Amino acid sequence: MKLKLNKTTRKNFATYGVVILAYVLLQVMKGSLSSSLKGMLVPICAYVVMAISLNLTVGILGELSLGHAGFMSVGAFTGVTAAIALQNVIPAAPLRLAVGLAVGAAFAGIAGFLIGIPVLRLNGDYLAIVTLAFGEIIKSIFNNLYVGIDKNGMQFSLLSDKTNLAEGGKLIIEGPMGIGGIQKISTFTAGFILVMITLIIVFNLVNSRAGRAIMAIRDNHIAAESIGLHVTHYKMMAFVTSAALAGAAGTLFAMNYSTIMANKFDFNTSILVLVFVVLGGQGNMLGSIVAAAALTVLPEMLRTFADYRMLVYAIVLILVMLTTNNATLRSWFSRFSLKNREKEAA
Amino acid sequence: MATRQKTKLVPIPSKSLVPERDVDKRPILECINLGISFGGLKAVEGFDLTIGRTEIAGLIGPNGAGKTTVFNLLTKVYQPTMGTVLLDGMDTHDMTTAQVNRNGIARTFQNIRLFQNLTVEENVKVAMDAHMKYNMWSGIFRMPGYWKEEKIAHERALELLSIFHMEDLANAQAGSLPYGAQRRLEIVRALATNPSLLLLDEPAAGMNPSETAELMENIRKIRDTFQIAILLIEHDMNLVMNICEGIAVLNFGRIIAKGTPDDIQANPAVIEAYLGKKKEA
Amino acid sequence: MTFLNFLISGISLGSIYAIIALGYTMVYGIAKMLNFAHGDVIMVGAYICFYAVSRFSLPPLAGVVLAMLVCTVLGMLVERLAYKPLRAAPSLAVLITAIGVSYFLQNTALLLWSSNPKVFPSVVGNGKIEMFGGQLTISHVTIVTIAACVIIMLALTWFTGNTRMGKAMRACSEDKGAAQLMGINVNATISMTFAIGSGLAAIAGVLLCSAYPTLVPTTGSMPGIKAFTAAVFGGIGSIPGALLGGLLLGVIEIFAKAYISTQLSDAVVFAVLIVVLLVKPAGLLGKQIHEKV
Amino acid sequence: MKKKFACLAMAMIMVLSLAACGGKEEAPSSGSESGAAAFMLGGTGPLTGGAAIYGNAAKNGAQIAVDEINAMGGIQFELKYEDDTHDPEKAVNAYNALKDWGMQISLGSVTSKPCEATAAETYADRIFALTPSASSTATTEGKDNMFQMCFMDPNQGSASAQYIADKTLGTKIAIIWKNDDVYSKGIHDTFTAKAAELGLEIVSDTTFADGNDTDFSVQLSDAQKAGADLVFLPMYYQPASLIFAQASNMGYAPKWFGVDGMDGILTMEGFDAALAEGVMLLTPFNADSDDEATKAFVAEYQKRFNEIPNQFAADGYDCVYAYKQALEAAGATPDMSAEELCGLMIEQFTSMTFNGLTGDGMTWDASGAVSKSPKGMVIENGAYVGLD
Repeated sequence: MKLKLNKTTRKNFATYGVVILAYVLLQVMKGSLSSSLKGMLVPICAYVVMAISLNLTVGILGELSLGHAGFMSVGAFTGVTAAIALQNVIPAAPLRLAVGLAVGAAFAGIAGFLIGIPVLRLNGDYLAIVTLAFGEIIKSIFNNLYVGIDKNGMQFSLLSDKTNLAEGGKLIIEGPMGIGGIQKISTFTAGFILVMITLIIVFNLVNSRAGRAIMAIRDNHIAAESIGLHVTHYKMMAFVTSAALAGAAGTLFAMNYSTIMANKFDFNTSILVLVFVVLGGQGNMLGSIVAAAALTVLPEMLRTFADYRMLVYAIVLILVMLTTNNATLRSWFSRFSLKNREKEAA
Repeated sequence: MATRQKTKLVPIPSKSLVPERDVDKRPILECINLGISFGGLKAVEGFDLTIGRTEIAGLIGPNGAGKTTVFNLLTKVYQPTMGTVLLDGMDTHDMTTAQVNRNGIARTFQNIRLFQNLTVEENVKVAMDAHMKYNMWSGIFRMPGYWKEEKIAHERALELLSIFHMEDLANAQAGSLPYGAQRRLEIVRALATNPSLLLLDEPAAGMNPSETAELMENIRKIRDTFQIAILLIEHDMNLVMNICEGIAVLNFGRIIAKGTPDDIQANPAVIEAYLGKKKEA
Repeated sequence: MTFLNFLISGISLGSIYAIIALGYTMVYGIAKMLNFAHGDVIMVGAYICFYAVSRFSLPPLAGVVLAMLVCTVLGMLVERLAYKPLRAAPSLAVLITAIGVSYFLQNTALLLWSSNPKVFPSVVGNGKIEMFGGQLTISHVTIVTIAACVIIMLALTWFTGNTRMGKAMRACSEDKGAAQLMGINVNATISMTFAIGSGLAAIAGVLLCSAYPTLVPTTGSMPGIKAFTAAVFGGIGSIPGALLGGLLLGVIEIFAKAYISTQLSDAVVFAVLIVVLLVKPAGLLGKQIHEKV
Repeated sequence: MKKKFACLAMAMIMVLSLAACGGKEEAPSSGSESGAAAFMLGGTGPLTGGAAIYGNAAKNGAQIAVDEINAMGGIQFELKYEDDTHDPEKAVNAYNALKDWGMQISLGSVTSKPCEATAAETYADRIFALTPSASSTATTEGKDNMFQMCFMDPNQGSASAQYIADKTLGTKIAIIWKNDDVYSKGIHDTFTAKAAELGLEIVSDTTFADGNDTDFSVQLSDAQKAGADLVFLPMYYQPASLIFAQASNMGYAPKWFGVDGMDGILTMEGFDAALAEGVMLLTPFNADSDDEATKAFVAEYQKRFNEIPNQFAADGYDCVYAYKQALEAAGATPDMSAEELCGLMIEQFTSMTFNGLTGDGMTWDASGAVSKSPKGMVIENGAYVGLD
């Protein structure tokens, strides 16, 4: 018992440690970092949170989601809207960012709940395609949504700008133009804190009765029902948590650019995050973090290849998948971990 | 127990065979004319069975007779197309599998269904979910409720595992256990839900004679310790005849005989179903 | 009359989705993987046909055959190099590899053929049939597309039902292990499936670009996703399902544009998909597989 | 086991990336060595992905200009284009990579949304930027050091409406536009506003979007049913070519009116020019022009890239020449910092007049918008002919 608890806890603390270490190192090295790397710190944090949150759905809950970017989108648009609307109410940027993140997470969580009702009744590839469909629907809605603010409060309209803002009003979401003129208030420190909060939420959720139940449902839903677990309830809990965290990631991401648009959060972004999760290992949060960071940096580092950049990226992706799943290499490595295990046992 | 309940009175003593010590109590389970048909094929029909509060009952029959289907009907994996199941007097018609469990039926599976990637201890603790109260937020923020209940669950899990002397395996991954241990773990997991009726689907399958003997002892021990009823499906006649107080024999979806082990052993219909016409058991 | 015109546009678009979806469905049925690179094989097929016809002045039919050959080889090559080593790996690993292959094909096409759009020469001519005094027009492309779609569907149904290879495919899709024990060469069967799927992709590419004649390296990706949707819509793994799903998706898309909103048509299509899957969780013609307890 | 292995593999990637990063960090030093004599000119644009055609055209056009100028002696440029895949996020990454490279003056980004994102960066970093083709208002709004070589979208929209009204080209107008595209949306909005002002009747207003840009039968029959005699197409030429083909199939032949994005339609490989017969468009650039400079540029472009240049290429080319003129006039030297150059350039651009391939007598106002008159063109017998 002691051994096991220690092992999970040790692994979790190792993950916290790696994140803190990376943060401290990057802070120390800040002066000597290239602008390119500095510019990527916040998006890396956002993608790390995305990867961890998707890993909750894919790795822990065991359901394939192809529409995770949709929740990022909901978080981005609502969080930024909140931040812009509160620009005069809350002058302190960090506080405004925190409120934005909370709003983004809340709305994405609500979206996750609403989408979860139909989605979680399905399973396997059918569930995956429905998440894809919802991702596309969310994109389509934000592409046609107009939100403005004036002295009478928020005004909404769909399809075309019928907000009729009063004098001094301001259109925040302009349909396909997305949101422009965003104040860049996301910082690396904020990103780091969000990553830590995400880790704490996910680890503690997984290591509680809810996490056990969710994993039990993943492993065998019939047996899970037979021992009295409310399958839908727990699936929903994982799905909504995952969506809310993705929403916060979306807000963080959006607040790092002066402009965002709905098309950014499309199927390709969902897939990108899925790649992080699969590459890092399902259920392995540290893996997700490393994969998200590495694969966000990789295309930038490949700029030296100029025209061949994305081609090289594709080849690297295929090769990594082939080598990590190669039986010979795997067994070679498992020898090492077996030895480790024996040591641990002894 | 917050589920919709239709409490029905059941005659006491029940019309079916119930062990002597239970005759003056309401039976834990009563099936009346239970049946299901899959697209016209009647897999089980006219199934009547009553089980006393602390009875060990057996359900036997040749392969394909519909024994596991009966378990699936009792646990609502399948919705019966006819008949009634009264669990402790409550009609289970509108209950889901999870609700049936929360109202007292726990089961094991013929083809083992453990949570393979969880540890042995987690497999047991997850079954106590219905009895835990702390919510998601207490879990995330590690509130006192979390620590208190997790501690209780941990101790209870080890206690239950000790029935089969499996405490040492608590941290092993369930999927990595040997076959016999997996079967035993399924029983412990079912017990952890605190059932009043335990359904065991071929608990001795794949066990050697000494393991079977030990299992037999343990089944009795479980009944005596927890004071629950046990219904088991088993092909090992030695085990069935030794520990069951009442036995029902199923063939082609219908009960062909009911009675004490001695009755069953002497019943010509049963012998025919099992061995063909000529030989004697 | 406009209704009929829209219906015909929808069927025409849907037939193309259906042909692509047939490829998806076959590969899914046998290899149990979502081959996200399928859409890009379509693009390669279209480019091959384009160059054959407009640069090397081959007759259109020869162009189509050449495209099919190249795509068949490409499909088998991709399967051999990228998917076969992952046969034992989790399905998500294969999915990601397929995405890698998709990026690879798109970026290779970009380097080889540049990003400038090419206008695809019609391989069926620009003729059209007019009815009811010109109120209803059906172009030859539409007729050929619909005919091709039906013929392919029938041929595939016959193939899987009556040939040795087809039966082997069905056996593999049911249970690979058992199929192997029965002496079926599973690897060869999967390879063959990819060959057929990719050959179909080439035809789909040519028809897609005949109907909508611009060709860029990303031409295949969106129709690929739509066709994947169509395959699920009809019940993935089912050949008639792919046809039905493709046609319905095309018709719904056109009708949503015509009668609801051009701006929200994609949202409507996906919403219909969701509703259908809630009512029929395994698609329109898919088999609901019950887990044995 | 597997997890550990995956982690290890990721670590390997990290190391590789960092190694690549280390190799890359040397680039600025070598850049600044030659930078002693040359201005470091950088830009981002979609060089891969669906919008690659625009980025590559602008890049190629700019490269030709840089090579020509460098061959002349005098001011020297070193040009670097980074890929942004038409994504604001990647554009900022690309911009930062250029900053590491040592960029002194910027060509912004080729497409609107990415340029909006990089403009915020150039503004904060005080690097002067002149975008060849990012035309949305938000690009330059509130930024004193962001200038455009192309028309702003609103100008195009209202100029088109004005032109149609002045020449009474049509009475019933249909618009088909791309509703997830900033460029198309910007022109559409101002066009409709201006049209209402001028009393033009818009009888049909339909849209399409990414991934839904192949079948236009619905949009076209809506226009046809409404009896539109002129269809306004604020979009790039690729979907437009599909619209022409499908309209011809339907037997629908209204007047077509396009915008500068339509330019390039005639150079599409395999395009049947007869389909575009009679298409009118407002464009600042015409590859078939008799103008000497244009002819030379087109010939060079064809020689190098085997394609006929479009408007983006011409804009890219003009940008570099505009920089040359401004830098010469300001007496700037390559050893100046980006911030010094920024001040000088703002001064020059707001005061100078520039003659280029995309217009004569171009001037810029303080907002960064260019003032040049679009030319009305009509396609006749597969060639552009000036309207008027």
